[in-house]
Amino acid sequence: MLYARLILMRLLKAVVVLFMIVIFNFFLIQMAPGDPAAILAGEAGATDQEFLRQLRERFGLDQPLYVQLWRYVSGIAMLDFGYSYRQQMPVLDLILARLPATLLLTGTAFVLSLALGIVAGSMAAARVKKPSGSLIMALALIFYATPLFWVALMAVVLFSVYLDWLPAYGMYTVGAGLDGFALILDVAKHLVLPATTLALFFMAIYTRMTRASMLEASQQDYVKTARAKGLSPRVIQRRHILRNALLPIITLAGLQAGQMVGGAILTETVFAWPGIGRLMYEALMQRDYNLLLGIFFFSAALVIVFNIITDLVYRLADPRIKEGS
Amino acid sequence: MMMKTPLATAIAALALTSTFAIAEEPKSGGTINTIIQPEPPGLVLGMVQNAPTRVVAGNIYEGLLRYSTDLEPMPQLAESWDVSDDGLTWTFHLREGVLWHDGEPFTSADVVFSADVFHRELNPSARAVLQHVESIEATDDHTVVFTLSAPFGPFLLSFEAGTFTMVPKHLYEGTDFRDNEHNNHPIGTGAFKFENWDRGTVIQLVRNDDYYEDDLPYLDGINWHIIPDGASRAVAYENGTVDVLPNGTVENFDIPRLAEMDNTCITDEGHEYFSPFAMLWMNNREGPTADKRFRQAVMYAMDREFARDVLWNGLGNVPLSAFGSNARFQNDELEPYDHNPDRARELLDEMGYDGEEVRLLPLPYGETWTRWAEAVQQNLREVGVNVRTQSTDVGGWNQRLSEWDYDMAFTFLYQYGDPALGITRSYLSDNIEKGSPWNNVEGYENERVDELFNEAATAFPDEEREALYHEAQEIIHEDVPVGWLLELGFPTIYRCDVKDLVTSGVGVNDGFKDAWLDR
Amino acid sequence: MSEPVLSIRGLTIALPKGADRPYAVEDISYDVERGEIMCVVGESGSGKSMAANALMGLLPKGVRPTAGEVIFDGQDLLTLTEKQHRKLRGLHIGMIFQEPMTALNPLMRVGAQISEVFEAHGKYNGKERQAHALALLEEVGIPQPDKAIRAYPFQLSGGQRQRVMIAMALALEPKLLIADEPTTALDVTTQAQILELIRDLQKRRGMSVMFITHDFGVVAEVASRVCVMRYGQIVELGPAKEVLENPQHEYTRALIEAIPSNIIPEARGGERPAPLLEVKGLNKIFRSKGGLFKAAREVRALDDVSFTLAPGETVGIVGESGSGKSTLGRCVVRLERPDSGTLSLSGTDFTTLTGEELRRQRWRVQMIFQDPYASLNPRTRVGYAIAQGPMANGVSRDEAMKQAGELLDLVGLGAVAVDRFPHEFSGGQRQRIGIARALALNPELIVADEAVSALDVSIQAQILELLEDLKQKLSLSLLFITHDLRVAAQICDYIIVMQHGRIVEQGTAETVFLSPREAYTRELLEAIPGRAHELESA
Amino acid sequence: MSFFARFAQNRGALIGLIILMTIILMAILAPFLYPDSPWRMVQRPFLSPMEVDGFLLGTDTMGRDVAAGIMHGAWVSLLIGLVSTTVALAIGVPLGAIAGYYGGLIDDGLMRFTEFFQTIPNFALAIVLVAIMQPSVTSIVLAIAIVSWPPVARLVRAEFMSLRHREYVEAARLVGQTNRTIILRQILPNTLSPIIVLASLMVATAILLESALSFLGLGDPNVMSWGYMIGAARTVIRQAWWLSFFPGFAILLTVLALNLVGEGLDDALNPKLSRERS
Repeated sequence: MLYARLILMRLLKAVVVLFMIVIFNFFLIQMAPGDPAAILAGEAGATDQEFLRQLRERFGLDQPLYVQLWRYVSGIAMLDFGYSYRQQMPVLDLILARLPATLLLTGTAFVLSLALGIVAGSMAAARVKKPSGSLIMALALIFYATPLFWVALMAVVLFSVYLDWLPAYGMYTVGAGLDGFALILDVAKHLVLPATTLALFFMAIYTRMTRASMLEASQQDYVKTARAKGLSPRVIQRRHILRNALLPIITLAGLQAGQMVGGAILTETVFAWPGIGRLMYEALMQRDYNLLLGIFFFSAALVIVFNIITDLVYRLADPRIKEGS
Repeated sequence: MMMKTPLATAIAALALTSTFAIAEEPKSGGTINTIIQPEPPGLVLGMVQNAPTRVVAGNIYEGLLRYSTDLEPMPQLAESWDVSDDGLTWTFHLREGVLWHDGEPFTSADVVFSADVFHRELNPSARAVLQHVESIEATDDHTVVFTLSAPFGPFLLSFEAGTFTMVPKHLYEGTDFRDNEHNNHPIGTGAFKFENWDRGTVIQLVRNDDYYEDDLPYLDGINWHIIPDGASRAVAYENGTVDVLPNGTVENFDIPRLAEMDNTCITDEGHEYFSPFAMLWMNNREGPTADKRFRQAVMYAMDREFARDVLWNGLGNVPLSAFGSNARFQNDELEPYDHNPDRARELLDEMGYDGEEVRLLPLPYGETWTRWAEAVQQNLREVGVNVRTQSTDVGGWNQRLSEWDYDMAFTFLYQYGDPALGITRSYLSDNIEKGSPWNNVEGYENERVDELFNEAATAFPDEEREALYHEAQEIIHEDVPVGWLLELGFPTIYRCDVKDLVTSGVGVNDGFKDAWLDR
Repeated sequence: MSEPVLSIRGLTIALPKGADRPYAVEDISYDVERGEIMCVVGESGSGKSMAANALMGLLPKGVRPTAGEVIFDGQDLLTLTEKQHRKLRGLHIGMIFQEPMTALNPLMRVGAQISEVFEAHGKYNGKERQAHALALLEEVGIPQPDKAIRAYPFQLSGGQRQRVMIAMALALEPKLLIADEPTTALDVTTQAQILELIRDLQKRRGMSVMFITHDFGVVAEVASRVCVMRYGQIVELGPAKEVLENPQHEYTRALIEAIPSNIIPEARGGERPAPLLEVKGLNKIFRSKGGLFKAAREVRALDDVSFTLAPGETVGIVGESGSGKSTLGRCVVRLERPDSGTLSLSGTDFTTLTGEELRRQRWRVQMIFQDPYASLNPRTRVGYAIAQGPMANGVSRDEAMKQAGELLDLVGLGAVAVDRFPHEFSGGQRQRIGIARALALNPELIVADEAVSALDVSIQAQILELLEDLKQKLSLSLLFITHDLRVAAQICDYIIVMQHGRIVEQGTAETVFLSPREAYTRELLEAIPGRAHELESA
Repeated sequence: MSFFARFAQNRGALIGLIILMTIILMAILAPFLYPDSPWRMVQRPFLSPMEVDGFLLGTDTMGRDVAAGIMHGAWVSLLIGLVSTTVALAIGVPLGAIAGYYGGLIDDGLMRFTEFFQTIPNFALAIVLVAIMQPSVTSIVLAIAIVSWPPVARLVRAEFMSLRHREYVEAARLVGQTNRTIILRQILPNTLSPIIVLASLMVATAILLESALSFLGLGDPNVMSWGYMIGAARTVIRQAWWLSFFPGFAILLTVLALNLVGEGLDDALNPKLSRERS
């Protein structure tokens, strides 16, 4: 019951935040030079005033700004995100078609980075001041300091071009007509490079965080208690140190998960992954206002959902919060 | 640094061999994988005319005519045509037995609807031609007569599929064209039918089994892969995923490497109809660029051959003046603007250039153009021009040019075979109008030039036109309203076992209908 | 005499380089006999816990024994490997710590934490472990043990947590229990209960206890024998009674004397003059914000509190944690705003002042804080820290700095201290600086909030002496808040006992101590550790 | 122990400091060692490193000297990193200080505002801002600052919240100091250590962000930055590895060095506070 109420309240708050985001982005995008009509006209290779006037009227760009805003906001209230004139499709359809790909990519990268980061971080914490521990941290630091796109490029060159182990781009083999398990395997193969690339940076963050948090936790009194009980170091490490050290990592992971959507822009571009990160960049470049606003809306919604999940997980992990004391 | 790159030489050699190649017996079957970049906004030609749409939809839709690489008209939906002696009445005889992809017959009613209703409403480039047309009539099911108000020299060059697409009247008449449900599933008469568009991933076309030409097309289908990153596109060709790289799909710097791969052929044919011409808009209205001497200095300062050799792999041609080498009626007796920094400095001194900042707007179409802007920026700085490059995206570029808020800006324009279609639009003072980046953006006004160009457009026959155009070119050459950078050579890279890929002056836009795989 | 359970011989433990002395303990030897409670007493930094940590194998990193032996069960514990040590811990030696709040894993249920002990030593199966845990909780006297076993630590009070700790330490019936300051963090009544429990269990099980403490009162309560330590060395060792009654070493004597005596101060003065501070019907309720997922909670911190304080008088507010005594102090200095009631200072209503007006009146009431480490800005020179007050009230910088020097002199640090930073001073010295700061504005009233609680007993005595001295010199009016009845007894003229935000009893120090009217006051007084002993010796 | 001695105890931090000093030195010396514009086309394109004397790191797609670009780029990258961090601090510190010191409704309001910025993915917002303002050093700096101030505000707020009830702050209030004085003189100086540590990491992040923006073609076309060099070399990565390798390596080294220095500062300034960083 507590959860139901919590989720309900959080969703209400989310609606307010999303509303603010819609309005903020609406005005932000209005400030961009060049409107969609001009771009479409430009792309057409030939244009005249009549053509522009037609387009503007059609997109409602001839209306005063407040009318445009009102139309947009009232549309969203009914889950109508408008129409992408550039792509000639309703925005909602476009986004929903791309969203699963992004969720798959970021979700995989998230799980991967979190799992590997925690494992590597715990290993480094257990080997503090030993060469192997320093090596893990040095690697984490290097992953952290390396530009994401650079790793992506290098990975393509190495694994796709020279080694030819993995496909370099796309989400599935076009025209192969695979289904069932074969398709899953195919998608999985395509997923390896982008997900790993995206995961590396975040893995570095989690590794460092886990180590710091575990070192911190290992200083706590209850660890001394556990040792005084005669528990083995492994049990102490896992049951007492790690469990407590995970709490701040949950919070951090919730924040970072949202940032992954941003990181996905680069990854999706390099690996031709058909997700909303790439769609966003294209929409921005083409001044596809409705689409861009829609993507902002969805990515903000994703961040909020991630945050709510984080909160719930935190609540599950930390009994103190549940009781509200 | 005068060097013809090895690549350019190789292409020349290839062109030679292909001319003498023994005609082989085409084989049927197989699907071609290629790339489309960027992803087109839509596939209904006539509604959208940008390059990627033309490339894909050119295989779905057809026009009345095609054009050879020499820009001679070839039959397509029109089997033959004739013109009255006064050049005013044009009669097209349509092919019989042509079916739309949904099984309805194609008739003269479709032509009248397309030209008179559909394109008049939606298509600015068709509108430019249609203003010379007084009436369009279907005299029977397979004959259409266009009556012009005055002779229009380039009229016969206007019927290419991209500009003058035939759309099905029975699906569009009486509807809101832009909201028509068939826009997502285009119906044409072409050799390939629309199958599937998985946005962000692939566009698939399949063979039109009911195509009117026997045995054609040879291919079972075409997959256009959508890969947003240039490096990934190159990889796609290298690892065999795709067989054809249309121009612009890989960065120029990748081309020499790809061209050296086994079983790889390369051609720069297939763009004769468009003859893309890169130019540097210079704002004739204000600032240093308003001074003729400054503009001449820019011409002398730029090392255009370096740009061609380094950035464009030696492909293309440094133009003499406003008319490209493919253009009709070129005046080739003009004095060329060579790379001559000293002369540029002299001219700047002469006009008393005081180091006022000049903004340079690159064309946001990829790396090559960015590098080119950097090269021009450096060329100009070295003769003492204070250049500041403004980075922008397509939206910003469009707006700046449409609002005339620029000093110098890169662009490229299609020439469409005839000066009256593609060239004079940039110099006629009638064409000075805010809101478009494709008209007389530089703001050049010269009454004599206007007169000569207008007369030349409607003069008949060609000898008369030539004299008028030559005189106009002399004036423009001296005034340098814009910088003439390069006639671009766009290479198409493909596996050598893809045969007969480029068979017309619009290249891969309609080429797949004849193409076949020798596998 | 049977063989001792534990025998420490010539133990020396080295500190890492850069520490303030080379050895944590140097050449110490003592035994813990079968069935006795051996108290190791010392102030902070005496090294009293070192031996215990060494024999448990729980020494901090970089600290290691360099000489001596620790014999337990016939083997030298210092030579054991980590693995062998592990077998010993929990099974043969149990240990409890000072901070019951942090010594339990916050994320594990109490039952599971107890069961872990069995698990660690491979005893019983899952079900049996739970049953045993339950039995243990019953034995240590936790109310509703069947519920407590499923509780998380945060759901228990401090005393209950310490009981859980004890249950854990005793789970496998070790021969030796090490209790490292187990009651220091507890309220006095809770402390008495825990001490009682330890004594009780020790007797019932016949085990030996090594009890580490800083408090001679506690020693008097529980010890069979005492080992007094200073600077890593043993200064005195002997039966508790002997040491307490007849301390041989000067240091031991000083320590015992430094415990604020429980002997009641003679009644001072007669009639109380017109009040300087008058508090009437003060109420304060703290509301935790009812968030999205928790109900709002209310804590009644002050419930209709009224009292007066006369000029030159020292009024003590005494109570356990949660009694509202600190809130009262904070209301008086107006760091908190009372919800209702009035608070007037020589006639001025202090309750409703806000903003700039309040800021300008603030000089009239100053405060001495509890924590000598937190009450001085680490980045501000001491002189400037004192001068800030006068400067904020319009005194020129030069004048204020000169005054600061004089004040430092007055509190016994010397005027040269003005240019030094707080970290260059010890805890007691910092508390002197805090006093100088409070005096700088020449306030009408000083509130001392647990001003000596964080200090070692010997330092405590010095500060109390200083306050007493200043009181005389400057005829200070003092509101003295403390949890320690012994301290209150020493300095206060008038005492107010608080519980749950209410005043339980108030009266002159003499009456409150000698003839308390309320049961709670009596309970408090009886819980004072060592009281029995002191009364005896008195 | 002196500050530097504590810092130098961390060997990584010392190495980081040396690298960082080298890079700063490069930035300072660039105009003297390579007086020509790094944009100047001086040799044949695509010279590999050391193929021709005087071109240690080779030439790029248009025959520009890569070494000159790296040297001049150091200045740009550091400048963008430092200025954007300064701007982010100028936004985040006051907001966090006010929210943390006053609490209550002010805090609620400011934190909602901060959360709002954190709800939009950083990089996405940065791209949109740069695209809207049109790429230039100013717009890039502003965009980076706008997306990176929220963590500063949160950190400062957390510090203020923990410090505002410290006894010395209450003492300052009791002696009648004004809120302004308390914020500026009592609390702020004590929050500086974690802020400095965070700032050193932010400079690193800003350099990474700038390079990512440049990679997408959103860099300032008038200055030679490392991000620009990688972005420009990306299309030729296959035939000229050194073009993206050297600037990429320079970024890696700088970011690495800044992180190491940050860790060293953390150790030296607040041995106990590191946990409060998130």
